[in-house]
Amino acid sequence: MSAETAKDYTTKELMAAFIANDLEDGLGILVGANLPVPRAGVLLAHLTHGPNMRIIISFTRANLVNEPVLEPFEFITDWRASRWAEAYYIHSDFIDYIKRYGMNEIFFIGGLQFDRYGNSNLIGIGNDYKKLKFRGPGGVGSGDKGAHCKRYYIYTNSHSKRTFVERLDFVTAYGWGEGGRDARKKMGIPGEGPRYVITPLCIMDFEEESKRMRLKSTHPGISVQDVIDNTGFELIVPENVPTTTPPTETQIQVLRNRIDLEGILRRK
Amino acid sequence: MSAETAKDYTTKELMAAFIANDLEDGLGILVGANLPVPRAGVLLAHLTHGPNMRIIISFTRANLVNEPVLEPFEFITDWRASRWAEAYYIHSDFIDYIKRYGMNEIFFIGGLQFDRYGNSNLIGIGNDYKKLKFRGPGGVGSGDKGAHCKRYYIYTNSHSKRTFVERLDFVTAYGWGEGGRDARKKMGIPGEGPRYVITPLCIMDFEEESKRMRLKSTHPGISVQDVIDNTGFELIVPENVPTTTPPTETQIQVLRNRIDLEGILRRK
Amino acid sequence: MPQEMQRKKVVIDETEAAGWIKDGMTIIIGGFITSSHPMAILRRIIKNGVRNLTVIGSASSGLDVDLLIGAGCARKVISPYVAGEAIAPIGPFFRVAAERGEIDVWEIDESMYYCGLRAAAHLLPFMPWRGCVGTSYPEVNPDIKVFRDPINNETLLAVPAIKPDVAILHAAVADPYGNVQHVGTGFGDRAQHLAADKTIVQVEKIVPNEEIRKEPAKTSIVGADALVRAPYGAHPYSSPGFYIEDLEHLKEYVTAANVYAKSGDRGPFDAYLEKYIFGPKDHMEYLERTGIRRLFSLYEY
Amino acid sequence: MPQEMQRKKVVIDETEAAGWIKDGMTIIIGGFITSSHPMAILRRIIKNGVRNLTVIGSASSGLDVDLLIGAGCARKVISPYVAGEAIAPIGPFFRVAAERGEIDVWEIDESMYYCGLRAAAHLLPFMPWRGCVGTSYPEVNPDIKVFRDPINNETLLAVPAIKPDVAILHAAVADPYGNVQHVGTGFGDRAQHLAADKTIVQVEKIVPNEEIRKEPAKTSIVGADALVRAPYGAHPYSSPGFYIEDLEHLKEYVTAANVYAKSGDRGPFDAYLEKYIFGPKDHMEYLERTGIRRLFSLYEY
Repeated sequence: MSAETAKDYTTKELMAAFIANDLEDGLGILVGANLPVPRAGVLLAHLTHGPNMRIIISFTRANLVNEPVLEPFEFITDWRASRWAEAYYIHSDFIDYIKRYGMNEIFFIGGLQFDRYGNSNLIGIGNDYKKLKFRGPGGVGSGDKGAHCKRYYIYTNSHSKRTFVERLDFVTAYGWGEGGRDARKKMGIPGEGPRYVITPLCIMDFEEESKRMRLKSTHPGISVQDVIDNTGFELIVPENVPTTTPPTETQIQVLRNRIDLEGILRRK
Repeated sequence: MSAETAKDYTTKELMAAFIANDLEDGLGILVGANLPVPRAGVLLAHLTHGPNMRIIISFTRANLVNEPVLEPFEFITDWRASRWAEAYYIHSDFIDYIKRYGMNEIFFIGGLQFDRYGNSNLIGIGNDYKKLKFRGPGGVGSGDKGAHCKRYYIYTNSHSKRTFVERLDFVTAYGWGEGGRDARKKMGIPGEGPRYVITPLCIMDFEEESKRMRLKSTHPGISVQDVIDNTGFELIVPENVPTTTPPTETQIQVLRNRIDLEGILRRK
Repeated sequence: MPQEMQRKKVVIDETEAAGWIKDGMTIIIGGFITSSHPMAILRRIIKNGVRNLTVIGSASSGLDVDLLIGAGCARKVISPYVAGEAIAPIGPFFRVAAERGEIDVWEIDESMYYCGLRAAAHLLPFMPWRGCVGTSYPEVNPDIKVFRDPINNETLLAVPAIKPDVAILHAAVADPYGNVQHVGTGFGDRAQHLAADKTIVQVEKIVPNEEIRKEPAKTSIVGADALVRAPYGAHPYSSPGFYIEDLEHLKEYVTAANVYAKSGDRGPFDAYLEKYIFGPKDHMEYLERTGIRRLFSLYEY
Repeated sequence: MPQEMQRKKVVIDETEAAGWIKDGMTIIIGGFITSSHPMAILRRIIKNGVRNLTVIGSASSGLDVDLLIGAGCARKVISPYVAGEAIAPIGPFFRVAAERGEIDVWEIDESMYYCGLRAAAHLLPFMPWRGCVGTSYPEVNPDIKVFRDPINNETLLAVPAIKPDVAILHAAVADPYGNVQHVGTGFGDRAQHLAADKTIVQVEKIVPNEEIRKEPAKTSIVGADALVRAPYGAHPYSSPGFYIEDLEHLKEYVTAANVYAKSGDRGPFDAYLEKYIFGPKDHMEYLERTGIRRLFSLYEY
């Protein structure tokens, strides 16, 4: 095991490591099926420095620290993942879990669109709700999680001017609203809101006062200009933008030997 | 088994039979520990004509039709009664059971005081809530059940001018309020409200229009005047007040051989 | 024991159960995305040509709801999500029907979904909730009201009661008297049952009452109004403890639905309906068409 | 495995657990009337001389709450009922302390009790409820507001959140990491946990994690903040699956309490406190004083 920087890694592995590094022990986190990078990031944190994390998997709560290999599943409902369960998670009761569990959990929130304040939209594209140009799948749990979790990460596989837009057509999850560090407090929303935006190009955070999206680091091979060119609103760009911290050798070992044996994160 | 009138029975057995005769098949009913007469009445209905009743006992749901003998228990929490369980009844979930279960259930509601409209009081006696002359145990679930059950029965072991009073000091369960057949509807309360008042002296019901309490029948050995003398408000007394219908021979057999082997109902 | 002292058995077949569902009713469907949808009954409802349903999906609805839309049964959809994870990021029929205004969507998120069901179970007009304050939900769904709470004057959402006529669920087992037990957590099935006027549950097996009494803590639904014996009844979706999803079938569905969504050609989807829904005379014939080899290939731990 | 990769065990003893409870805090107590109260910890709280507690009992509180009142720990009581069924139709200390204004009672019924806890779990200021509309509750407890709902304009009660600092519960078993399993239904313990800032659970046994994983559906509380190993810890109340009530002890309590309630003579009750609470140095010594013969006489199916 080694804290040295890995010599060989993919951008997806780097993104997973970034996620893992930001997750402290003790959090509760849902591990779903169809976002391999957040899944890997969460499990990496759990296996390397989060022995007291509570993993929500296939509607159970589990601790996977002692499991040698964590097979992925194709669907979130796959009951085969329940073999690790310490407790059931009855989905309809989640509204009763807000205080004791929800507010200690982190989430990954996706979207069809995001704006500069980290608000997101999963309803659809178009000015008229009754005549959408593109109908999305619906907000799922993102609107509530946006308010009722410790903090969340915006995660998208698509960084373009179509996803990062000047103005959302609809807001399904409230990020920083119209901006300002007290935006959420004024609304009475308890959760800390979006912390980072994780895309295939870069990591972004939110400037402390205005809560405008700010470039934090670019992934290897991506320039600041690449990010600007693919973002539909004016991003805050600091003078020096580092490259996203690479994974350590240990992280890569754990990823490849216990979490991602199939190599999904190694596919380009 | 015989539908003939029993030759030998106690008033408590008669009261239990009255209760049983009024309970149709299919109801859900809580069987508690410290009201032997309602307990016996409910189980008698279940065993004689209620094979689809759902008995709530020791926080489980059970069907006891095929059980030869039903031992009583001293406390409602006695887990030994769970041996008949078909399902658990998580107490904190009962507020979620209102529509599907609560509104199909009947209850027995007691009190320190009752008024002519079947309102009841379990808080205490005295004009000033902060300086009660007598503090009661509290309303328990009666206030909610009064609103959220199919119908209920007022049951008391004490029929006196101290319990049946002109005016309640406090209302814990709303019966017919200030009277009138639409009293509950006006308040938006869904349950049918109190149907009968069952005391050691008599059975009372509620006159259809005014919903004032009305003498329905007296128990053997009790005169109409006995009831009037022990009631603190003006009761509606019809011209002819029959004696409460006696139990059948079959009912007495079932009571004594399956429900009340200890003879609690036979004690004077 | 006299006849009248027998407990009433509530087992009926899927044809009779589907017959409960009439044009214009509001149904709520159990399961979650790719698991535990009551497909045997839903297929029969489609076969019956029921129209103008208000379809309340599960908290995350799967392609079960999409199928009802595609088959023309749904006029209004209440769901926080209609899709199939990686198989179908958006339900193909849901998408085009919503875009064209062929269905109304009563837009909510998962928390409001359960708040609405709770309100119905509580016989209350609404339940308050804070999640989604500041979002577009009250604009796109004007039934959701922004209000100030009567205690602290905080800004909250009032989520109206969601009141299904019939809940249609799929579970593992039940005794003939309506005591239902799931394998697994049952997702939101309990909440759906508690909000509905009537509940129909199709199960993999009917078991004796004694089996239920062995583990009463597992009983998830008491007093189902009707039970349907439907082994493999959730197919092509999974049934925890019994079988996993039939990926091949799901892909066949999505492919056919996508042809229509992209080109307007209903041919492949009509063929799908004919093969799996209109053709088979009942659930058993559906399973015969699927084939025993395929069915048991799904029979994994 | 490196030390920092070990899961944290949360097992402490009853002395340390009781030390969490400070003057003026709000505690909520698990169980139901004569079952499953966390007596080992409550006795230690009394021994510590804690004062001015707001004591939230179970939905039907037993003489556990009455004891805390009698011992002078409670300033305010939140409960729909404080009594002991046939043993004590009204809690003797509850009655006299309320009559004399020595305690404030925050009057609610069982439904409002759970509504208040739900509101706390939901981080909401209130929950609406219809039961008890038309009763005196909003008069005797002005924190409960009568209001018109924002959807249908119906008259409802707004029940304010009930927010315990610490939930103190008794259950059957737990693993060292805070996964708790009850025998029996657990009454309102789950709801109490979900509303509280912290949860302490005393259990009959600590079991290996593997035992919990054998039946994960039985896990009733995840993540107890502290566990106390307290065999016979609910005595003199019952613990489902372990022992029934100690009627003799309960009668001893009620007799002593009634002497005070009727005559003002605290002698017998002070002797009770000395014998069972101030005298024994810990829970094991309490059990020794009770005697093994008595303890195992309660050990019935």
